[in-house]
Amino acid sequence: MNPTVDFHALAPEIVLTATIILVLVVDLFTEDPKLPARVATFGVLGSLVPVLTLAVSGHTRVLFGGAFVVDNYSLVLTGFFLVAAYVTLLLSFDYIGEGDYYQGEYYVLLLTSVLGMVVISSARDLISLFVALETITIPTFVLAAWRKHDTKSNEAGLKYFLIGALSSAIMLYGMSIVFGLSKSTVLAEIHRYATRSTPALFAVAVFLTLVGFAFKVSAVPFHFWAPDTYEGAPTPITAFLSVASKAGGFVALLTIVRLGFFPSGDSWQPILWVLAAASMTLGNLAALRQTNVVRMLAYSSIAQGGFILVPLAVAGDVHGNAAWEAVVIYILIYGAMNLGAFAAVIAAARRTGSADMSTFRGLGRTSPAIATLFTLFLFSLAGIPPLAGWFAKFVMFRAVFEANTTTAVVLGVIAAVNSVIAFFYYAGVARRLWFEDPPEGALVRTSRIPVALGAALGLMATVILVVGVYPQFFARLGQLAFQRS
Amino acid sequence: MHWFDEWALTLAVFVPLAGLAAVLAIPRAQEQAIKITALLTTLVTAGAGIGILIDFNYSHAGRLQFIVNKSWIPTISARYHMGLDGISLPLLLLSMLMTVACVVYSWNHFPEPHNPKAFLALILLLEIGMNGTFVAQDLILFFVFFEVVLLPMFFMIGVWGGPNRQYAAIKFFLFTLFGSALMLVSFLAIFFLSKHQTFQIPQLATLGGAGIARGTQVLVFGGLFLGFAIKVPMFPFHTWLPDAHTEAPTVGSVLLAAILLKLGAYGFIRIALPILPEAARVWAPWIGLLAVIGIIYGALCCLAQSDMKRLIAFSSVSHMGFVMLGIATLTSFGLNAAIFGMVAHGLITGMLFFLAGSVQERYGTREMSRLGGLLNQAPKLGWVLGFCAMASLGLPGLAGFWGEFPSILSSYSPAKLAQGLLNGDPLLTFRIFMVIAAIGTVLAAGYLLMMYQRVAFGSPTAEFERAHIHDINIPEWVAWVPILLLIVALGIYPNLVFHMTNQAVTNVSKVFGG
Amino acid sequence: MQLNEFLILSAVLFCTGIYGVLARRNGVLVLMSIELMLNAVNINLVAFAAFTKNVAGQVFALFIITIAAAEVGVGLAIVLLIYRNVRSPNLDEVDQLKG
Amino acid sequence: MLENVWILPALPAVAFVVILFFGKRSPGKGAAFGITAVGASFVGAIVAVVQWVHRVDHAGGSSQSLGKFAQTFLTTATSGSHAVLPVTESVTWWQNGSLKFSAGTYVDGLTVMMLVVVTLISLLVQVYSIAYMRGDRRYTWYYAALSLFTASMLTLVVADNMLLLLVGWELVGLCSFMLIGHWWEEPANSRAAIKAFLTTRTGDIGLMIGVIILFFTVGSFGIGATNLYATSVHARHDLLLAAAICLMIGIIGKSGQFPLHTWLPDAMAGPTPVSALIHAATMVVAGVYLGARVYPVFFNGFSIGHGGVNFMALIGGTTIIIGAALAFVQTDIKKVLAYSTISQLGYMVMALGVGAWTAAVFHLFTHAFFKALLFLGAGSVSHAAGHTFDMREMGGLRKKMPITFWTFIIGSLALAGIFPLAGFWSKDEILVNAGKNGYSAFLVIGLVGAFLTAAYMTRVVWLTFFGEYRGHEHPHESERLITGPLIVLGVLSVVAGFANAAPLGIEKFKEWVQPTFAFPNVHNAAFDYPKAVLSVGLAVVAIGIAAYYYVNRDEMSFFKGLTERSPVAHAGYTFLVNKYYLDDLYENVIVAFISGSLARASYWVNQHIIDGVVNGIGRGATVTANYTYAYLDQRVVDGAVNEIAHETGAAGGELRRVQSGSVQRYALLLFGGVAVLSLALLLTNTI
Amino acid sequence: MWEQQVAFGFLAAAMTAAAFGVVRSRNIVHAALFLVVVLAGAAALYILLAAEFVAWVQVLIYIGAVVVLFLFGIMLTRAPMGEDTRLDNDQRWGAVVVGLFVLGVLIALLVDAFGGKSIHFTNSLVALGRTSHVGQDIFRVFVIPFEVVSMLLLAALVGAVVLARKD
Repeated sequence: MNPTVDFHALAPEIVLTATIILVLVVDLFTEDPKLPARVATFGVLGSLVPVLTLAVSGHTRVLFGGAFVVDNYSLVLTGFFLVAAYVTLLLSFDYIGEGDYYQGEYYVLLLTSVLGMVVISSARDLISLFVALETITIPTFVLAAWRKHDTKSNEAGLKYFLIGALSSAIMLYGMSIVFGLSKSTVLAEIHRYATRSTPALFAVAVFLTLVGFAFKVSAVPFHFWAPDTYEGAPTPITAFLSVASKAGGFVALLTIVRLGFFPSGDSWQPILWVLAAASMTLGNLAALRQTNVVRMLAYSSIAQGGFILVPLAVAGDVHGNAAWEAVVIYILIYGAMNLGAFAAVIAAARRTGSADMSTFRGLGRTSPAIATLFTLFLFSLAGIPPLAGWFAKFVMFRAVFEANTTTAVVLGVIAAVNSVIAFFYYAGVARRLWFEDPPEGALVRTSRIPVALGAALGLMATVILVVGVYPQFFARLGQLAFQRS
Repeated sequence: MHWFDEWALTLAVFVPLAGLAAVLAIPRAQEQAIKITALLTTLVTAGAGIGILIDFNYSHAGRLQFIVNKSWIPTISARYHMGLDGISLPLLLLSMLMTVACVVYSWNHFPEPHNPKAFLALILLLEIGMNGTFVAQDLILFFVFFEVVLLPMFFMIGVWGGPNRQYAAIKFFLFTLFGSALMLVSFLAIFFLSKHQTFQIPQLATLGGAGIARGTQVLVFGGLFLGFAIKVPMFPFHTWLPDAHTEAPTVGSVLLAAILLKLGAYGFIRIALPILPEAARVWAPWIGLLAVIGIIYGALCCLAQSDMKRLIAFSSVSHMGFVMLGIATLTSFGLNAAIFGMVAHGLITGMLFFLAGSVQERYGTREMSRLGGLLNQAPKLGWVLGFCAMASLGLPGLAGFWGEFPSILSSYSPAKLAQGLLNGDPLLTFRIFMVIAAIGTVLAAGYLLMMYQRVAFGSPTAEFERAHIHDINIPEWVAWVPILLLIVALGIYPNLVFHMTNQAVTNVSKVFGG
Repeated sequence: MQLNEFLILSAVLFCTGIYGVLARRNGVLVLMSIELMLNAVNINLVAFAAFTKNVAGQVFALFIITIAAAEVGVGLAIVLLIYRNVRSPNLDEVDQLKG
Repeated sequence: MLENVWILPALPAVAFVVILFFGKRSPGKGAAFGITAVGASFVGAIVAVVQWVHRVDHAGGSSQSLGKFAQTFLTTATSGSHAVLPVTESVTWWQNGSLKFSAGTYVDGLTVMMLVVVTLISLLVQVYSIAYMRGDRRYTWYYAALSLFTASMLTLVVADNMLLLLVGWELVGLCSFMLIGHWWEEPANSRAAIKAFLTTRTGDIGLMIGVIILFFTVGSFGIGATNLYATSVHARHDLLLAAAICLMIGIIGKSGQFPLHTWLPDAMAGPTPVSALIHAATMVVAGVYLGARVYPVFFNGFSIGHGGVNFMALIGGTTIIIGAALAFVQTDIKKVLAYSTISQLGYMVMALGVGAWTAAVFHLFTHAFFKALLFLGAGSVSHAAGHTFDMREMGGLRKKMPITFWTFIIGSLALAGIFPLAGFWSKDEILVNAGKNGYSAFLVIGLVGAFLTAAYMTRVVWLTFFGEYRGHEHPHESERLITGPLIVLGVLSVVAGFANAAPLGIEKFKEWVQPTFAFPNVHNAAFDYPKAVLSVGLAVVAIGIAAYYYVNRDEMSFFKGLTERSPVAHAGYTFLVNKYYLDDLYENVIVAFISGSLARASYWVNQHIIDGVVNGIGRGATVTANYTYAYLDQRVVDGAVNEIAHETGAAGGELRRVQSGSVQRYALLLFGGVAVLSLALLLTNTI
Repeated sequence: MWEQQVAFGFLAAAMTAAAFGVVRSRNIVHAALFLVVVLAGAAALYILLAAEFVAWVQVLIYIGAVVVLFLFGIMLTRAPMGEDTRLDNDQRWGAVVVGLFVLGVLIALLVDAFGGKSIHFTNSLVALGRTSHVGQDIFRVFVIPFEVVSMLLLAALVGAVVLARKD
């Protein structure tokens, strides 16, 4: 082991940590409410710099006896997390600024969660994964309940917390047994162990471990918290939960499955298969019935999570990296469109004063710009070319075909059916936006879209359009992530 | 003109995109500017079309020209590969022409809720998809363009449509979405089954399904079939069409009938047949069967209509039946007929929808029972309607005939097929089809003349006696004259189209010994 | 000593915790039950550490203890918040969000 | 001219366009253009005739200019050695695979004969119409349509391949449609127009299929090629038979043969000149022309040479009687003429059927003149008698309008086949050949027909011109523009017959018209006095009886009110009056069924079954018989979005109930999931 | 060996009983005290397993901090000090079923996997648990998690304060 630490590799974490502390200090010693936000933003952008330099410098860096690795994979995802965090910040400024919220603390917690994400993308052993996961989660417990005086927000926080705590307890139990069996917490060792024939206990232990991640990605049946929390929490946080923290879960899942449990396929594949199928189907069906846009998006993101799980579930039968790439590409695209959708919802809600669908009627007339963007994101989620969503779906199906086993095909069929069902509720919203006349006395507030929010909308819209037309951008990233360097 | 060979298709497809951006950039208030921009865009695009028409090498109409083949999504080995041959050329030009006509037509009567900006933007978006589909030579590229068309039409129907528009729009979208989902799956299957995994249509065509088990081929073809048949639309997947047409705004119906329906049939000729010939042989009789059922069935439904526009919509089902019958024979005759039929149907039915729109605009209704004496009140409009009706019922000397007759002709001797329906003799099967199709032509005459009699003949009904019905106005003339002239020209000298398509079609039918 | 003795003990504790979480109304009691579960996990880890002679297990346990503390802190804060707004520590009285 | 015969149709076509766009603003309101064009065509036709005659007279000489087509076939031509080859010109029209299809002209005796007839009659009719249609509300349009008709008809005539012929065929149908419906304000007229169009088009199914079969049999649409094939030894008889039958159906539709003749009488709704031109002289004989054009197909297909009975002759014969009988019960003069046209067409078709090619064509030739004459005469009469065609409102006009009277008499006698008028020669030739080629049955039919014809024409003449005037107008002779054409046609009706007067040793018509190239060896019978005398005799007798009946019908108590007294006669009468109930069959049964029940049924199927199934898939397999469109519609409109939720039964609702809001319930479900899944794993991994 | 066995038996019995106390007691304060017993027992087990450092941490953090937190929580939520029958909700039986079910599955699996495996108490085991050794391991391998946890604690602190403070 080398006593000297490669600080370049750790630079993103370090910058973030520094930022957190700085924000805290700034918040303590200044009155200017905008300052902490600015600092946080610069911090996030700043920590993108070392990510780039690392990417340029190329070669994989292994630290602390393989417990912490910086390679293309971790860099791609770190980059994603930081951008997602940046957009979340853009969404937050005015939302937090206008309500009577604690500002500095808000950003401290948000950044801490981001720190967890940055760590999780390089974590390579159970302990780091666990710690990172908790670091992502615990601050968001608080953030979900951030609207202190709104009982819904409290409830959101409570539910999120309880289910979260439970599932991490279960996950820990699973991890402990995995440790006991494989005699190590390092994924590489577990991988080695998994190649041998394993007792039934291992399968169950793996499953219990996966539960923790299933909770984070709100896969059925560990999704119950999601709709309630999404609805109750402050919308920017909802966006953050449904994109960044969810992605965190997927990354951990990807890492642990790919580098740890992979060899013993029948311990994890069936589980993921069931989770994927259940999430897609139930998520879509439940979404059909929703009257609140945010809640609808919550269920939709459960379903989308199901789609992301599909390639993972069939990964065992795919030669090469197609499945892994599919997951990463889907995550990237999903992030863009979902953040966009929530941004649009926030913007729309500023106009209508509510996220209830009935108030969105005829938005196409009253504020066409927002309606147009919202529609774009919705149809991208539905997977209609030339919006980025189609490519995500495409790589997913591609992975299924690559695997080309009966189970895989069945899952593919389920996915296909679901992608058609999903259209119903996405189009349902579009219908309200465009085909229906605005309710009399519409236009509650005709406040302009604030700059930050506008920036977020524009950014995400550009991404889904550009990627939709030229998917190679993300496709290449996905490819890079799994290239030995 | 070297640069033109390089850029022609890119221009043809993406000039509308530029126009779209421009239109979106102009503030909503300046309608005139918006209209002019849109018109110019479509004209420039059409200009590119003319350029292609001139530059096209007719002595090699069979091979792809103006090829552009650049890297697009290497990771899934999809390429930005476009090119056009005799099959694509007429359809591409058709779509350009109709788009211009639509922009002109809607010049100063936009359906409610007005909003020209959005409306024209959607038209331009449509044009991108339509032009792109006809020149795409990569399955994924094809898929993308094929899908691009959906959204604008969805909104055109849903926003500017009639009373029942929501139902129609959603129905339209669901059907086509379902179809294209299957289509995409089949594309993937083709990709993974094909020897050297590729999405390039020409390569796949040269492979001709080599090394794919017959059974698998049949399955995959089934996927493609559904995808395309829904778009065509073939009986019994046609039910979205009448609703979509009835509810859509005039221009929407025109583009829907003139171009969108062609995408499906084009898909058969460009993709399904060449890539999976074995399966095509197996499916041919069934396609033929559905086609002739569609012919008769559509005609009968027409006879039952009281709504002029709905009648025309059903007539599309019947006419596309002839197109599909031609395709089903897998012979050069049939395919030539099919393409000519598409062009003719595009022009004629497009015109009919224009007219239906104008009639509704003037009378405020399309109920034929309430109409009558159009020839008295607006003679020119009446005569043009009569002309189009005649063209549509396949009167020789007008374009319609050259879609119908050769396709009936071709079904007298289809390509060599394994077996017909019910293990019968394929020859017999198709000759029965021929007779049925021929009967269809009479029914066509029946419903069109019925429509014409109710709308144009006689004297105006009481409620409209006093009404002042103004005759055809300038924008309408400008939009229609080229189409009308083409209908005559193609009817008198059909070689205009055949000498484009013939070689290309022969390449396709070679495989089937047709 | 048998490894299983420890493991089964922890299993018992774990399941008792589960019961508590599911059956108790009072938020604080639910939190306690969660602590039971975490302790079970720790017992597992330490036992395995002894079994496998790998100190990682103990380290893991330490981390769990720490994070559990943080969790309890946040959890209690939330329960308190609820109590302040709903005037009840009982979880089954918060169900505005549903469907 | 023979090479550039395409000019003939081109001229009127141009006239059509010109009239359409400039007619209203031009002197003569477009009539000028029309007449000039068709006049020019007529001149051209005459030139063509001269050239053709010259060509025939100097046949065999290799100096003559041959069309490309002729050269190619000269070698293969069966009777090519001493054949007078048709003159053909063609250009590429369309192509398929390696085949190139040409559009071109095919000129031989038959063609030039038709050219003359068509252009001449058209010319006369257009002149006539100046006066007759004066002040009509669509005068200009009328002339445009006439020009278009002439153009189409000429195209049909000169076509060198079946496809082009088909084009002309349909176009004349279109013109007929437009002109029948000329006064479309009257629903009756537009109905008649549509009836005509649909009926002929029904026949065209046959034509179309026939053409297709011929194409695949011969390998070309070319008329010359077709004839060559049909005359060659290795022609496939079965295919030719099929083709012949199909084409025959086309002829039945176009030439008003039984049972598709019913449209022709209704077609009289059009202006009288139109009836003269289209529904007597030219268009309706298109069928006969087709028969004559590709005669080898029929000759070989129906093996006409072998005598006996065949489809063609049978149809023709039946039509003769059917038509003639109906002519008796008509009160409308035009209707009488229409039915007589039908039966005369029957003669022609029958003639073709019995192998009397020349006779058939000759009858076509003569009939064109006197039938046109009769129609124009009728027009002139109604013009005088206040635009009525009801003979009950006429009578005693012979003094009022002498010219019309005399020309009409000539026409009638010609039609009745009285020596030495045109009708006599042609009809007689038909009968003779029928008898000689072993079709004695048809000979009899022909004679009966002759008898009836004479009789009903007498009736017409009597009711119109003799007795007292029963109308309320002040009839007067029509003006020159009307009588002029009458006189011309009158003269022609007298002389035309002598073009082929065998006993006088004149067989020019046969010599010039009957093809020698690719033509079956039909042998024309020599003139046969007994038969001639017999037929004329019959005619005279008929006239006599009829005249006698009408002159002193008061004394003839027997006939008086016969129909009232004898049920048999009454039945027969009503049967005739109702035109054998054919129309009722077509309109009230067939059409009503298709456009009524069947159409509605299939539309119902569309809305309920198919749409139902489709939406049903959307709504799960819950499509039941009692489920109605409206209900579905309602549901879907409610929001297709909710459809799926509905469809999966309570699923959506269930999910909502599961999401109860109680966090510990969630936890319970969560652990339930864990427990179940881990048990599943336990089992799968231990077993 | 037997004395360890005895000690374990005693501790196990006590802990199980106390655990049941925690989830069944009708008095919240008692429940908290039962929890203390369980935690202490766990600490004792750690000693038994020669993980002294973990044991001390357990005592300090859990008994020292967490339980105190709980007691504060009980006070602040004005929980009834005395007997209270309504501490359980209506899904107790569901809970019992699930709990027993999971227990059954786990025990079956554990027996299947570790049946007959035993822990050998050797000097190496004692060395393993030494604070120094543990510390070394933490700072060689788990530096990142360690640092991150510190940030996490900070954040949790901040968050808890924000939520809990009156305003």
